[in-house]
Amino acid sequence: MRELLYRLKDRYHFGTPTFQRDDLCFVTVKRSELRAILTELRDVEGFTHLTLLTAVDWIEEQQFQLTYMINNREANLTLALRVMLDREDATGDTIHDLWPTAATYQRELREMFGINFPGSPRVDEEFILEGWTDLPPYRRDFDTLAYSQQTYHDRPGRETHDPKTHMQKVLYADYPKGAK
Amino acid sequence: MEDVDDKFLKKNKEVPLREELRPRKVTTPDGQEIEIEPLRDYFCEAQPKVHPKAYSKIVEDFYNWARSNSLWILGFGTGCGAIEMRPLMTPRFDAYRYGIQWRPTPRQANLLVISGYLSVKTLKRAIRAYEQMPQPKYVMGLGSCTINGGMYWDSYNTIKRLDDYLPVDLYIAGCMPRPEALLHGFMELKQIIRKGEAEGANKYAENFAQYKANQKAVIKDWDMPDYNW
Amino acid sequence: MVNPLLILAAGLGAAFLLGLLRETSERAAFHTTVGALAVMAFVALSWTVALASGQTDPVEMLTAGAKPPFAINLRTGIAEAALTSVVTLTGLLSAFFMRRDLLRLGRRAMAVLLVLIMALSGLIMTRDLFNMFVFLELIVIATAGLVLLSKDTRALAAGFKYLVVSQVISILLLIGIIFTYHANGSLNIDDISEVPMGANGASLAMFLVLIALILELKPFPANGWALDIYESAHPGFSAIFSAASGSAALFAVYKVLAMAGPDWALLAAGIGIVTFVGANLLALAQTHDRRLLGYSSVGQIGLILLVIGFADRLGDSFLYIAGGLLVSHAIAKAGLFWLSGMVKARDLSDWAALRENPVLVVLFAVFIAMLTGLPPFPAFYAKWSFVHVLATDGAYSLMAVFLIAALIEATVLFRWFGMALKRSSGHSLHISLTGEAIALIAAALAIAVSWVWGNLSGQENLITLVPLLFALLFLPLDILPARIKNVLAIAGLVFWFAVTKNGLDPLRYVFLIIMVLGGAILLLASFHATGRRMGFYTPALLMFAGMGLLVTSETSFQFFAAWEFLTVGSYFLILRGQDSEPHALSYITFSLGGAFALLAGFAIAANGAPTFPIENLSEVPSRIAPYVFVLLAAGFLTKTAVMGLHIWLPGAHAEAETDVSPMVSGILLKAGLFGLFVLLMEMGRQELFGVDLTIVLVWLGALSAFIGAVLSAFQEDAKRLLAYSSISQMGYAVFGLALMNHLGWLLALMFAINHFVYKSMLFLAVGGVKERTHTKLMYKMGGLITLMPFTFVSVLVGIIAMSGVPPLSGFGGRWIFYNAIMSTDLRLPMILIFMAGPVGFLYLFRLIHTIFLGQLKDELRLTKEAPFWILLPQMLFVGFLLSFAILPGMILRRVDSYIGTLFGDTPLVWTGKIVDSQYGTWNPVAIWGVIATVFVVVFILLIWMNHNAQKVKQFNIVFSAERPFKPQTTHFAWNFFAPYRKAMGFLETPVATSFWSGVSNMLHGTADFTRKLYTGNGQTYAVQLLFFVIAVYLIAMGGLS
Amino acid sequence: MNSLPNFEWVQVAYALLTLFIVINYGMVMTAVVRKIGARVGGRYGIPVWQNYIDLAKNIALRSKITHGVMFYLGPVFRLTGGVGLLLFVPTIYGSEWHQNFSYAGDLILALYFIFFGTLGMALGAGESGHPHSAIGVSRGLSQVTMAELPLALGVYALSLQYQTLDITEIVAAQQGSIFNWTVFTNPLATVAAMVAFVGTMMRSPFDVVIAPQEIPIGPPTEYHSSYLALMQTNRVLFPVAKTVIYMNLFFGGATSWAEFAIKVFCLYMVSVVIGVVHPRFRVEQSIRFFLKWGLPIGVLAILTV
Repeated sequence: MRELLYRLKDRYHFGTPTFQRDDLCFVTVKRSELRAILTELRDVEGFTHLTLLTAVDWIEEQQFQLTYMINNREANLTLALRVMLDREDATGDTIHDLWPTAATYQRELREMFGINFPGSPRVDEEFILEGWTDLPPYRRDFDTLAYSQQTYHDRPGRETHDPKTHMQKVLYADYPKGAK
Repeated sequence: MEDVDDKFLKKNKEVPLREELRPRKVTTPDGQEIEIEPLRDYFCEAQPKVHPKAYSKIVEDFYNWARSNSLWILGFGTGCGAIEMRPLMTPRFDAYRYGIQWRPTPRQANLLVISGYLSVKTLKRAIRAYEQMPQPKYVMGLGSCTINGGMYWDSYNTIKRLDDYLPVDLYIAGCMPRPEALLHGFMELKQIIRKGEAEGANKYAENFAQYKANQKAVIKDWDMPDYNW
Repeated sequence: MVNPLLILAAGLGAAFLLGLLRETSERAAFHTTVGALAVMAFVALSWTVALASGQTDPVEMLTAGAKPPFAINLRTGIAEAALTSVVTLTGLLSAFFMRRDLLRLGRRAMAVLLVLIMALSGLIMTRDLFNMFVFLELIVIATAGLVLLSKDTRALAAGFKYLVVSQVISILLLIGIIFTYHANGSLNIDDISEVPMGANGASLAMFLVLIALILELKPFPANGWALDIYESAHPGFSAIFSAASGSAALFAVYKVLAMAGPDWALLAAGIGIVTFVGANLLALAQTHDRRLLGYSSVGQIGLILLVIGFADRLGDSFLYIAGGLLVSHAIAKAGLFWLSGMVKARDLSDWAALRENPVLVVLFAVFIAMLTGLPPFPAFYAKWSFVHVLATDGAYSLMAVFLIAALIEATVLFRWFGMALKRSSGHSLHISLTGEAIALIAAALAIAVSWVWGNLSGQENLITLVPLLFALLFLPLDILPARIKNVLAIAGLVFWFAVTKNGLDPLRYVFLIIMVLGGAILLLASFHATGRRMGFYTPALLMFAGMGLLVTSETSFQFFAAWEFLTVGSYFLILRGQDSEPHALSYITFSLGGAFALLAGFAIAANGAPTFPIENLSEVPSRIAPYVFVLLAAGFLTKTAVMGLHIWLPGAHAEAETDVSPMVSGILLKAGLFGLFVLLMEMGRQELFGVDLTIVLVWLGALSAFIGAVLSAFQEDAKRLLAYSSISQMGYAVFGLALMNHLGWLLALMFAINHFVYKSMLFLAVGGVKERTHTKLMYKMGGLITLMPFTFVSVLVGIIAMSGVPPLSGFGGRWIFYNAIMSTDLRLPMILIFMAGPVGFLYLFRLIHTIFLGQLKDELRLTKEAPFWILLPQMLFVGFLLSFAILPGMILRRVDSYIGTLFGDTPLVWTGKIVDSQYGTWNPVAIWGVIATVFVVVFILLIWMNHNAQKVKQFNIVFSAERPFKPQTTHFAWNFFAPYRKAMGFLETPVATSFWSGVSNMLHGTADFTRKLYTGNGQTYAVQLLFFVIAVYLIAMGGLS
Repeated sequence: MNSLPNFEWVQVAYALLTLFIVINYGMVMTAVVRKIGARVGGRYGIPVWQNYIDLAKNIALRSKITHGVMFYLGPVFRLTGGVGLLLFVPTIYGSEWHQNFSYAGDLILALYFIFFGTLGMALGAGESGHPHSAIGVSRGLSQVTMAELPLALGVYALSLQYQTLDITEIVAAQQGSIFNWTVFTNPLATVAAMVAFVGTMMRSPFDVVIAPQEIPIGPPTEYHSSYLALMQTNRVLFPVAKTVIYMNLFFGGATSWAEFAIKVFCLYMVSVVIGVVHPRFRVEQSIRFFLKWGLPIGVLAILTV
C-alpha cells in the first residue's frame, strides 16, 4: 500500500495518507486528478471494486468531503480517496462510466446532501425520499429534530429522559453517596 | 421541548403532481384528440361510507362472533415488528388455532398490523392498503414507534402517532412486543370486536376529512385519489 | 364469299398504294392502312364464321393457273381462317393503338406493318415450303423494320440482334428446303407428307426445316434475341410480335410437322415442354413488365408447341385444344402489351398506376385470368382436355411437369397483379381512349371466344352460368353505391339458394346453407361499407357462385370449374386487404397448386372420358384409385389448410378485410371439407403401398388440430390467432371424416356448421374491434368490455362454443367426437387430439382477455361499440348458437339419418330431444335446464348479498400497496403464455414455412442462374442458337435412329 | 315434456339434499385435512368448523366493490361449475335419491363441464384488471393443458375397457368385489388419471398458479366478501365433486354415504400427502413432468386395453 502510494506520488498530488490499518488507507486527492487516479487504480493496480461513495458535511469549513472507497480484492487492500468540494456550489464529477454502481451512490448523494453530479444517469430522480421539499436531510444545517417537531405530532404525556441521568436515577439512586 | 431550535423553519413547498398523473392529451385511433385526467379516469372518486350494523342485534352479534374468530391479517410488515409475527405461524405459538391467518391481498384481509415504525413513504402504502380492505377492518399498532415515535422520536421521516392517520383499535406496547404479547393483543381485539366496539372503519369514514388532512400534511406528494377503493 | 387471297392482295395492294401517296399526307396513309387491315380482317372473319357454321367448305387456292407442285397453292380451312382472323385483327387493333406513332413515322412504317400482316397471313395459308420461306423472310425484314422504328434506342440493338439471328435461321431453313427438294422432288407440303420422311435419308433435311421454324418460336433457352425485342419495341408492335407472329409461326411448325410425320412430334413436344418450363421459371425473376410478357409469350408458345407435338394423339380435339391455348394467348398477350403501352414506367410495380382507372384493372384481371387458363376462358377448356389426354396416355410425368410449370406461370402473373393492386407507383397513367377502347375490344373478343369454346366443349358452357353472369353483372353495376349492390347481392344469394335447394341430399343441403345462405348473412356486415366499394362484389359473388356450383355440381368438370371460380373469387377478395399482397399471392399459389392436383386426379380418374359424374369416382379401377385419391385429397387438404399445406392461411385470413375474413374462413374452408366428404363418400378407404390412406388423413387431421392450436396460442395478432385456430378446427373435421364411420362424419359436419358460425362471428367481432381501434395487435387493446358490450357477448359465446364447454353447441361436437373414437380401432392419433383440446382454451382465453378484459388504454377510452351492421350478423349467430345448443336435432337429425343410409347403421337414437348412442347420452335440454337454473340461483344469491357493491375503476386494484403506473404497463398481455412457450415453444419451429420458402428460393435461384445465359450480346445469342440446334440434333437423331 | 322423460320435481329436492351433504362434508373434510397437516407439523391446527366461520365472516363484510359485470359473474360461473359438476354425476351408486341429474349426459359432459367454472373464473379475474390475476390464469391454463391429458387418456382407456361412457354403468361394472375396481382391472389407466388428479388439485407441487409468495394468490387477487364466499364454497365443493368422478371411475364408486366419505377422504389425502412432501414446480417443469410421466402411462393404458 505504502509502496503503491510512493509510486503514484510522483505523478499525482496526494495529501498526507492516514493509515487506519495496514490494508486500509485514506488519502486526500485533488478533484482534477481524481478521475485519472481512479482509472489508473482500477485498470493498472487492480482496484476493481467501488466499495462505497459517500460524503461528509464539513459545515464549519464550508466544504463537502466525498469519499471514494475502492478495493483490490486480489491484494486485499482498501484505499479511500477524499475529495473536497465547495459547499456553496456542491458539484462533483460523475464516475458512473468507471463503475456503473456509482450512479446509484450519486443519486443518493444528490438527494441526501444536495451534491449534484451532472451527467450521471437518473441523478435528478427521487431515490429514497418521496416528495421531499426541504433541505437535503443529511446536510448539517438541516435540523432533523426541529423538522420532526414541526411535522409530526407528539403524543401528549410522552417523557424524554437523558439515558445517562435516567438510568443512573433508576439503577443507582444513591450514587454518588449522599446525592439524594 | 427545550432543545428545539426555533430558528429552523421547515419549508412548505408544493410538490408537483407526478408526470403519469398529470392530465394529458392523447390521439384516438380515429385521429380525435382527447383529454385524459388520470386521477379522475383511472380511479373511483367515491367517498367511504359509514356502514350501519345489521338490523337485528342477534345477527350483528353472530357476525361479530364470526369476525372475531376469523381474523385475516394482511401480510404487510412495515418495520422490525414484522419479524415478530413470523413465530406466530410456528408450532410454538400457532395463531391459526384462533382463526387467525395471513392473506396476501388487502381485499381478503380485515386486520392491518402496523408492525413497527412507519416512514412517511411506507405510511402512504399503509393508507392505501388499509383503504383497500373491505369493512369492517381493524388496525393494530405494534410497539412504541406506532404509539409515540419510540426511538425515532426525532426522525425527519418517521411518523410518531399512528392514530393521527389511521383509526387504531389496539396498541401493543413494547420495543418490540414479543409474540406472546401479540397473541394477547389478538385476544383483546377479539373481545373488542365481539363487544361491537371495533368500528374503526366507520370512524374513519365519519372523520374522513380530518384523517385525510393529517395524512396529506405529512405526505406532501399525495399521488393517489383521496380514497383508494 | 370473297376469295381469301384478297387478304394478301389487300395487304400488298395497300402497301404499294401507300408508296404513291405524298410524304405529308400521313392521315390519308393511315386511313388507307387501317382500311386495308379492316378489309383483311373482315375477309378472314367472314371465312371463319362461314367455315365454323358449316356454310362453306375449306378451299384450295391455286396460283399461276397450275396445280401443285407446279404452282404454289394456299388453303383456307377453319384453322387458317381463324388464325388469319387473329393475325389481321391484332394488326388492325395494333394499328389503331400505334396511331400516333404511325402518323409520326409516316407511310413507310405503315407499309411495313401491312406487309408484316400480309406475310403472316400468307405464312398461315401457304402450302408450299419455299413460299413459306419467302413469307418468313418478309416477316423477318418487316419485323426488323418495325422494331427499328421504335423510339427506344435499345430497340436498335435489339433489331440488329434479331436480324443476325434471323439470318442464321433463314440459312438453316433454306438448306433444309434444298435438301427436302433433293429428297422428295417437291416442295408442296401435301405432297411431301404422302411419303413419310422420318426414316429415310432426308431426315436431316426435315430436321433443318423443322428446327428453323421452331427457332422462329424462340424456344428456351435460345431466345435471348427475341426477348430484347419484347423489352424495347413499341408495345403495339410487341402485341403483333407476340400474338400474331407467334400464332403464324406456330401454324407453320404445325404444317411442317404434319408433313414430317409422327416421328418428329416428340421433338416438338420435348422442345415445347422445356420451353414452357424454362420460360416460366425465368419469368419468376423478372421485374421488367414487357420482358416478363416476353418470357410468358415464349412459355405459352412452348406450351402450344407441346400440344402440337401431341397432335396425333389428340385427334379431333387437337384444334380445340391448340386453338384454345393459342387464342387465349393471342388475345391476352396482345391485350397486356396494349395495356403496357398505357403504363409509363417499366417496373412491375409501376402497374399500380392502373388503379387510376378501374376499367383497366378489370381488363388486366381478365387478361391475366385468360392467360393463366382460368374459367371461363378457352385456355381453361384446353387445359382440361389436354391434361385428360395426357392422363389417358399415361404421360403422368409430363402432366406433372406441365402442371408445375403452369403453376409457376400463374404465380408469376398473379404476383404481378398483386403488385399492381397493392403497390404504389410514382408515375401516373398515360391515358389514351383509343388504347382503352382497343383493350376493351380485346376483352369483348375474349368473352366471345370463351362463349365459342364453351359451346364447343361438349360440357357446360361456363360463361352462360347464371351465378357467374350474376357476379359479372356487378362489374357494370360498380358505379352504384355499395349498399344498393349489397341488397342485390343478398337477394341474389337467397334467390340462388331457393332455386337450387330442391333435390339435394341433406349433406349437400347443409353445405349449401353454409355457403350460400351463410354468405348472405355475412354480406349483412358489408352494409357497413360506405361509398361504392369498387371491385368487391364481383369477386365476392364469384366466390359464392363457385361454392354454390360446387355443391350442386354433378360432373368432374363442373366440380373443377366451380373450384376454380371460388379460388379466383376468393383470391381477389383476399387481395383487397390492406397488407395482403404477399399473403394473397401465397394463397393463389397454394390454391392453384391444389386445383391442379384436383385436375390431375380427375384426369386420371376419367380414364379417357372428357368428364364423368362425380359418383363414378367409386368405379375408378383399383389400380389407379389410390393415386386419384392422393391427388384429390391433396387438392382438398390444401383448401382446408392441413398442417404442412397451411402456410398460406394465417396471412390470407388475417390480412383480409373485416367482412372478408369471415367469408374466407367461415365459408371458404368448407369447400375443401365438402370435397373431402365427396371424395371419401365415393372412394372410401384406399391403400397405397400397404398404407391405409384414411389413416394418413387421420394423422394429418390430428396433427393440424394440435399444432394449429399451439401456434394459435402464441399469436399476438387477433386475426392471426383466429386463423391458426381455423387450422386446428379444420384438423378436427378432417380427423372426423377420415375416421370413416358414421359418427366421425357427423362430427365433421358438426364442426363444419359450428366452425362456420363461431369463426364467422369471432372474425366479425375482431374485425369490428379493429374498425374501432385500428389495430389487430391484442396487447394494444384491453378493457373494452364496457365500451363494446355486444361484441364482448359474441366473443364470449363464441369462445364457450368453440372450447366445447357445455352448454353451448361446441359440446355436442365433443360428445360426438368421443362416441366416434370409441367406435374406431385407431388409438394413437387420439393422443394428439386430446392434447389439442385444452390448448384451445389457451388461445380462446387470450383472445377474450387481452381484448376485452384487463386495463383500458388511454387512446381507446372513447372507443364506440362496433358498427351496427357488423354486429347484426354476430347477434344472429349468437341466437343460432344458443338455439342449436338446445335443439341440435333440428339440423343434425336429418343429416344423421342420411349418413346412416351411407354406412347402413344407426349409432344414434333420437328420442325427443335426447340423443343416445351405444355408449352414452346427450340430453341438451336437461343440460341447459340444470346449468341455467343453478346459474340463476347462484346469481340471485350473489345479488342479494352484494347488491351494494361499489363500482370502481381500472386502477382500483391492490397492486402490492402501490399505484399502477400506466395502463400499458399494467395490462398483462404480450407473450401471454410465456411459460407455455418455454415448455412447448419448440413446436413453433417453422418447419413447413422453411420447407416452402426453400422451394421458392430454389426456383428463384434456378431462374437467376439461368438468366446469366442472357448476356444481351448478339453474337452470344447466335452462338447459343447454334449450340441449341446442335444439341437438339444430337438428341433428336439419337432418338430417331 | 318428452324431452325430459325422467324428470320429477322431487329430484330437485334429492339433488338439494346431495348438495347439502356434499358441501358440509367438504367444509369439514377440508378443515380436518388442514388440521391433520397441522398436527403433522406439531401445531394444534384450526378448529374443524373454521371454514363455516370464514364463510360467515366473508358474507358479513359490509363494503364491497365490483370491477364490472364479468367480475361479478366470475364467482357465479365458478360455483355453477362446481354445483353443476356434482349434479351431473351420480353420487351414490344404487341410491335413487342421489343420482342427481346424471341422465342429462355422460362422462364427457362431466369432463368438459369441469372447465365451465375455470373459464368463468378466469374471465372474472381478467376483468379485475389485475396483472397478477392474468399471470395466474396464464400459468393455470398452461399447466392444465398438459395436466388434463393423462386423465383424457385414462378415461379413454377406461371407456374402451367398459365400452360405455355412462358413469353409472362403469360403476356397476365394478361392483361385486374389490378386485373389480378399475384400479385393479386397469392399473395403468388409474395411474395416469391419478397423475392428472394430483396435477389439478391446486396443491404443491402443482400450485404455482396461485403462488402466494410471488403473485398474491393469482386469479382471485381482487375477490373478497361474498364473491370470495361463493368461491370458498366452490373450493370445498369442487374437489369433492371431482374426486367423486375419480371414485366412480376407478375406485368402485360408493354405495352409501359412509363409503363415500371414506373413499373421497382417502383420495383427497393422496394429493395432500404428495403436496406436503414436494416443493413447487414451475409451469414449464410441471408441463414437462406430465409429458414425461403422465403421457407415456396414458398411452400405455390405451394401448393395452
